[in-house]
Amino acid sequence: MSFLRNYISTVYNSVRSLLIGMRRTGYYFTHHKEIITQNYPENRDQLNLPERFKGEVVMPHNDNNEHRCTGCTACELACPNGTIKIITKFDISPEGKKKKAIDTFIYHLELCTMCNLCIQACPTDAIKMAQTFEHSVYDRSEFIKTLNKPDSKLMEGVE
Amino acid sequence: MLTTLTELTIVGILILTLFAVLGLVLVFMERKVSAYMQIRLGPNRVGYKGIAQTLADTIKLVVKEGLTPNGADKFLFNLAPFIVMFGAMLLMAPIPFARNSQIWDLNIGVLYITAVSSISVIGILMAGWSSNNKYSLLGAMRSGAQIVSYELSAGLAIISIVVLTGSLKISEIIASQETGWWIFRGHIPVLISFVIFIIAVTAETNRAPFDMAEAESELTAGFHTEYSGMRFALFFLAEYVNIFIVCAIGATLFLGGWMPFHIGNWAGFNHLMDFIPSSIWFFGKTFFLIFVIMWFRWTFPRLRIDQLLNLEWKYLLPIGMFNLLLMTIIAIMGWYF
Amino acid sequence: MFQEVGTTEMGDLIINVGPQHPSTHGVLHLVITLNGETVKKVEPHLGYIHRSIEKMCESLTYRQFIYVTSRMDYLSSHINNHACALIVEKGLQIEVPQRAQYIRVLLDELTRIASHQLWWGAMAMDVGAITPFFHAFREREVINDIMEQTCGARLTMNFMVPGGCMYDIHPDFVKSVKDFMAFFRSKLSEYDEMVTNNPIFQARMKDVGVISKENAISYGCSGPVARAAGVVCDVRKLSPYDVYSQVNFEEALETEGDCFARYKVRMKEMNESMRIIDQLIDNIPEGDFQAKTKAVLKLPKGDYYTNVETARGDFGVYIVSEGATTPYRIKFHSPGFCNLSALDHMTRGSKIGDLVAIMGSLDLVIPDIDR
Amino acid sequence: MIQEKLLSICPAAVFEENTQWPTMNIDSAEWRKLAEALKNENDLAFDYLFCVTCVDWKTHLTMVYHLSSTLHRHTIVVKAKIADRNNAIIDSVYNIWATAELNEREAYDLFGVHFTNHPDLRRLFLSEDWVGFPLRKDYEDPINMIKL
Repeated sequence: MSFLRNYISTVYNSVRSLLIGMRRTGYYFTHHKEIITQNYPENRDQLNLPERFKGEVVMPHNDNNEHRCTGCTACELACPNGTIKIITKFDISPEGKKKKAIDTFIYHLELCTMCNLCIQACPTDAIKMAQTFEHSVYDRSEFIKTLNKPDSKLMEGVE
Repeated sequence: MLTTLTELTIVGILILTLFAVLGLVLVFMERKVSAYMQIRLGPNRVGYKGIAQTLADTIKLVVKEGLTPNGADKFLFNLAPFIVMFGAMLLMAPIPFARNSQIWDLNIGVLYITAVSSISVIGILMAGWSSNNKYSLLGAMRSGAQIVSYELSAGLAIISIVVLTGSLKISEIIASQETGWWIFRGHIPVLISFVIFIIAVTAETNRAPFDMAEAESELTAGFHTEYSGMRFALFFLAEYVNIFIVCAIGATLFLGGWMPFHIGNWAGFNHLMDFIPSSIWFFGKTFFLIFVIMWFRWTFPRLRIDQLLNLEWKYLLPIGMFNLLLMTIIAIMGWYF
Repeated sequence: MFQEVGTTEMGDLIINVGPQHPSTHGVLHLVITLNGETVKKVEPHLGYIHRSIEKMCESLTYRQFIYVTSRMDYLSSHINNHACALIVEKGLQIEVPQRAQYIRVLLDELTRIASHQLWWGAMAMDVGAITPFFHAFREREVINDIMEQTCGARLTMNFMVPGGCMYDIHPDFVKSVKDFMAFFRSKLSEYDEMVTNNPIFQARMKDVGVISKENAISYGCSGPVARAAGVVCDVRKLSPYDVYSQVNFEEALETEGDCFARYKVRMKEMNESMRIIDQLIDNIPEGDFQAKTKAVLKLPKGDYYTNVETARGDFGVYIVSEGATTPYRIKFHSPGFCNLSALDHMTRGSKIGDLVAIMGSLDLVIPDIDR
Repeated sequence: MIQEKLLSICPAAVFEENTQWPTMNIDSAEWRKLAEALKNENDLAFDYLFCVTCVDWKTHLTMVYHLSSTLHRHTIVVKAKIADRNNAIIDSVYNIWATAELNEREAYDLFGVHFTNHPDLRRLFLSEDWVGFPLRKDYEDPINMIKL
């Protein structure tokens, strides 16, 4: 007799908890406001990434086309995988002194792991992380970027 | 002679069209149902609200290359999807889609259905064996064991209705539900056999939680692992058409088929119900059952093969047999409404 | 019940599961010997995602090598980073500010919850229920947003540096964590409704993949896999690091050692993690988030070992230093590697469906195994 | 106390000073004997092998075993020196700690240490036909990404 009771209670309990599970999916089937899918790219304008998001390394320039990079190569040394390559040149200052400055700041986006170590290493806050994330391009060579704009200069007062 | 042939051709073409449309609708329905249950949006890009998505998928499948593996038995490999498809098509014959709209009202309709529905397993076994792939083989063997055992329960559940109506003819079974559907008139035993029927046909059509034959997390795609392109599409279509057919049978036997919702001798109410066309009643019931089966799929985990067979032999079959006994007593004593 | 190891008889099937297979969660390749549906032997073939991180680290400085460890067990990248930061701090005897310790532990526990959520979804998917996967991702998404807000990345944060954290927490951090906790608590009952109490799920999990306590120790299992067999092995309890010694929490233990016990352990761990977060979130002390460190870090000559409790188990870092700026030899002891070595033992004589369930319950992350 | 006990088993062992855990240096020939004692002696009972490391010292190899006991909660580090680098041989301990089986295969794969009596000593990560042992200090990668 106890066998029969066990048998029936097993069947009853199983069916009951299965129905509870079905109630949950049924709830979501009828409650469409719970849907969490985002319609990308339609919602591209509403996307706001947090300011700390690590998208790619950029070098901000001000209105006078000046940047803050002194070419000290601290970022190049800090980078674990050779993403940054700085080519320096020597400018002759008006007083006739030779001064080190960057010629090109090469950044390999395809090698970058967004570890943020270069930004931490930079003594003059010349580079920062941008919030871009749509990086795909058709040709790999487009990943190799020069961060300083043409004819840009070092900002006054940055050592 | 010629007119008969023309008629048959036209009917055949119509059935094929119905097949294609059904497949498209059901695939779209499944994708939307699953999406909403999974708090997603589902297809919403092609056409209005994504309606043309399945059409686009079909076009993709048709233009895709159909590969045949080198080690495969070419003849059986190519034949298998068609066998599965034939099985599904043959089942279409005795199903009444609306009042007086039945392709072939043969007098052993129920027997015909139970007999023909087991043909598709031959196709699945063929596909699994001829693919020369171990995953396919395992899937096919599982499918064989599963369909053979669940056929019993489905048969017992169907017989309980036959016992009540005393006829194997589909049109008579529907006519007997003039005063109310069996599920309401036959007390708890009919309810139990309805539940058993739904579980058994879910297993028979290889749907989750009984999708052992294709269990994607175990056997990648089971018996149709090696199929691609149009032949894969045939398997896919046959799966959905099979679901439609078993749900149509369930609706016909238990929910009165095209018969509107009637209550005993409330003539006024019954007339009101008759205003709704019989085809809407039929498709409404069928799609409701299809929805329930999809609901199962998107809620439950999959059983293991031995648990699957345990469920059949230890639970469904004994309950079904006992239920049939009860049903016979009820039928003899006339204790139904 | 099952034949001896390695005997392949007529009629046995040898099947390659992976490297491209839906249930191996990555590029794990298993060669399984089957007798019908019964698994006779499982042999893992590794290396499809081996990047030789140990060799790479030999040429990276003590600041640089931390980011690489995020790529190992990417689901508990914070905790891996934490271990690396700890070992450098231990070698250089850096005193980490209290605030940094609190932030680290908070982020660790959030990572653990996120990892277990993903595991929960993947576990359900392995046994065939696809819907829970999406529900799990809904909750995990909130944690990812918190991580993005504070650390700037969703998966490979690289937030820990020797001596503390890279940044201070975001001003909204406390509020968003509290919001998440309330949200997650309201959803936890769904986890039980959808999966835990489901009779099919229980039938699939109970008495499957049983490992005894002795074997779990012998196979070097750690984390939820060992705790489900009754082995006391929570590093947070045995050798507490940072502020773990100051918080109250229980080590989740079960004794059955089967898949369902592992499931229960992880579910309990999520609750315990929430308890830890509750205790810490309101009491983050003011102060520095980073200790002053030298620009160039050099570990004194000698060897160092530190282990932490990741979401998968005991993650150890062993450094042999020659006093240079880079480690002479670095070894990462990953929990997944040892847990995988027990897979063959667990699956003997079970069905193919069980193999998938067992792999799911081990919560393997393949880059963690391959390193 | 453990030190004395261990010295009685393995008199040639040298203990290191100022380490996190007791660290003993032994010769690779003594490893098997010591391992059995470590596992089976009741007051040692080191049943949990949690890290197997091989270190290449350019002149010789060292196998480092981190062991702890789930019973007594003590930890020991055993460093077994393999003097012959070109023909590195040490006894396998897979039947003492089951986890060693896979860990030793890893050490074989990356360092070329041959474990005698190992049931299944094959490459683990690399392909069967790989030449050389990549984590050794003198290994030269034919395709060197850094120099490219």
